[in-house]
Amino acid sequence: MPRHETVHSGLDGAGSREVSLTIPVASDMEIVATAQVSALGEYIDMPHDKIDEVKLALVEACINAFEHAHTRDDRVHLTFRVGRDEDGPDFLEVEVFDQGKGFDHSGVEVPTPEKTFTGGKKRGWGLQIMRSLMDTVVITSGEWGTKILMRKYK
Amino acid sequence: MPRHETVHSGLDGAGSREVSLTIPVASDMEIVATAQVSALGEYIDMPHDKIDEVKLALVEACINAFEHAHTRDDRVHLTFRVGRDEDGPDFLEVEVFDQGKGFDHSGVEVPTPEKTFTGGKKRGWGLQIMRSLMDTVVITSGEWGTKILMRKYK
Amino acid sequence: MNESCKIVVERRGDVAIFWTDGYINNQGGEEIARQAYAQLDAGARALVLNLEKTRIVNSIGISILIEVLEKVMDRKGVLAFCSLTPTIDKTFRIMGLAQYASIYATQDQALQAVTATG
Amino acid sequence: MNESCKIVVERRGDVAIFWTDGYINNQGGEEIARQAYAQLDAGARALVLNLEKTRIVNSIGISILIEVLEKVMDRKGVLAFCSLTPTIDKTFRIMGLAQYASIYATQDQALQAVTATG
Ligand SMILES: Nc1ncnc2c1ncn2[C@@H]1O[C@H](COP(=O)(O)OP(=O)(O)O)[C@@H](O)[C@H]1O
Ligand SMILES: Nc1ncnc2c1ncn2[C@@H]1O[C@H](COP(=O)(O)OP(=O)(O)O)[C@@H](O)[C@H]1O
Repeated sequence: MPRHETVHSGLDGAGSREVSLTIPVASDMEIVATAQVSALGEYIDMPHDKIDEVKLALVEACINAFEHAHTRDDRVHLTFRVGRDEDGPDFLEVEVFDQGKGFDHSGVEVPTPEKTFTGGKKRGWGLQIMRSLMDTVVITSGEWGTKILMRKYK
Repeated sequence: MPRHETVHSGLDGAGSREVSLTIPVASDMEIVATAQVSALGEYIDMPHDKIDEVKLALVEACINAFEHAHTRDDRVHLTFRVGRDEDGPDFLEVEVFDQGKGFDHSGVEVPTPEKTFTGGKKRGWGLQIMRSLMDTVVITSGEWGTKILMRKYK
Repeated sequence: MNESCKIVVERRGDVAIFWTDGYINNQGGEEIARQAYAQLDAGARALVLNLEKTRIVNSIGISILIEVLEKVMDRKGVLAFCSLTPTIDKTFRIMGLAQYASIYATQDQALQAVTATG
Repeated sequence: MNESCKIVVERRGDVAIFWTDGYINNQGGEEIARQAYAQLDAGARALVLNLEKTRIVNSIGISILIEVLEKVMDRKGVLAFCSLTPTIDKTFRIMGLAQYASIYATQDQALQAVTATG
């Protein structure tokens, strides 16, 4: 018997790199959640600027859930996954799930700098920022709530 | 209607400062989990040296669950709470729950430096380190698994 | 709760330099706005926001900074940013803040530019 | 996976200085042990472990460092640690490592001490 048992290798199976985090609907909890992005981003050696981009996308998704969703459980459920496409680079995936009222994202007006400056409508940039900073963003929403699935390659 | 809706205040209700994190039984996931200790420790302005102590206690509890518990779900379930005793200082509480085989902690031999050096038994320090670094440690264990509840005041 | 943004302001002639430290969300943005308007009321003509110690500005924070920018422009003042992280710079460009405000790599460059437009 | 500990070793006369960077767990501990034994085999008499860039050493890592210490003492060598965080220092004291190895605040102090015992 070896004297120092090693911990599991961590390279086994698909589910083995999935971390889930539940945060309360409360101010600054979106920042507490970004710590997980740093930790997993560093785990796959993602460059720091890209980690920052994932963090901001996560912050935007969380504050949307805090502000708009009116969640039934007063919580936001996050799942972080690290993985790799076949022969591709590693990625970090973030899923933001709220059990709120849902919304029709196809009906959301796309913001522009012009409307923002001359039109007086300053808000409405969250989804756009997520799409700009992440490689893929998939939104599903219904009466059950909203799920934002975002992926960024390292 | 104010133009800038504020996110919820975060000071409401007891459950509002509880964050739960589930990690896979996989190497280095204990380090990924410590990111939550930093984030919540900074949230309550806990001094960095104390945050480091909570991190190590968490690492020890996680690697025990990885190494000894043989969990049924291949996961370790962590809950972090920040709170305050009446008129007391803020605390950070960490709960480490595994659905493993359990153990009788009253039967665990208490290590000493002498046994470690002359006796050849180098391991067996995890629980002792948790008790030394945290203000309170409560262990409950049974056939359902093990729960380590640890608290540190800031 | 040290997540919230700390702001230090220094007045140099008719220029006010703001150093932020930490997350700029709605509260942080509103605090910057409050102090910016106080500086304008006290005669400042140019504002330089040094975000060196800020790593995240959320979209609500930026929307408030855009309001500050508009108010500064209304008063024929100048607003400049400096020391942005690449992600903050990118977000300012996405939202168009970069089209209306000037962004400089360093505080020295920002100060030189706002002084030249005096 | 950059959680794992990086180790840089430099030989100065019969002293080998080890700089660790990152988490010392079983793998990190075993890598230190491997390189420590290689240095002893290559004639090093004293080992200085500078942990300045390590913030966490788990109990398995420490148990391996204790084995290294015993092996060094068997060979009449010297093992010294320096630049520990308060938490690592505390843990080394709890486990008794501090009773058998010397711990110094700085690398200079450690080098001076192991050279004096030459
Ligand atoms: N999780 C959510 N639940 C319900 N509605 C949402 C959610 N996320 C976004 N929305 C809706 O989509 C709109 C656009 O969101 P966003 O682009 O982030 O801008 P903003 O939050 O500034 O309005 C919101 O105003 C809201 O109506
Ligand atoms: N989560 C757990 N599940 C089952 N057994 C455990 C658990 N944690 C600790 N133990 C038991 O308690 C013993 C002492 O643990 P510890 O003090 O951490 O030292 P070590 O892990 O080095 O043996 C372990 O050897 C193991 O038998």
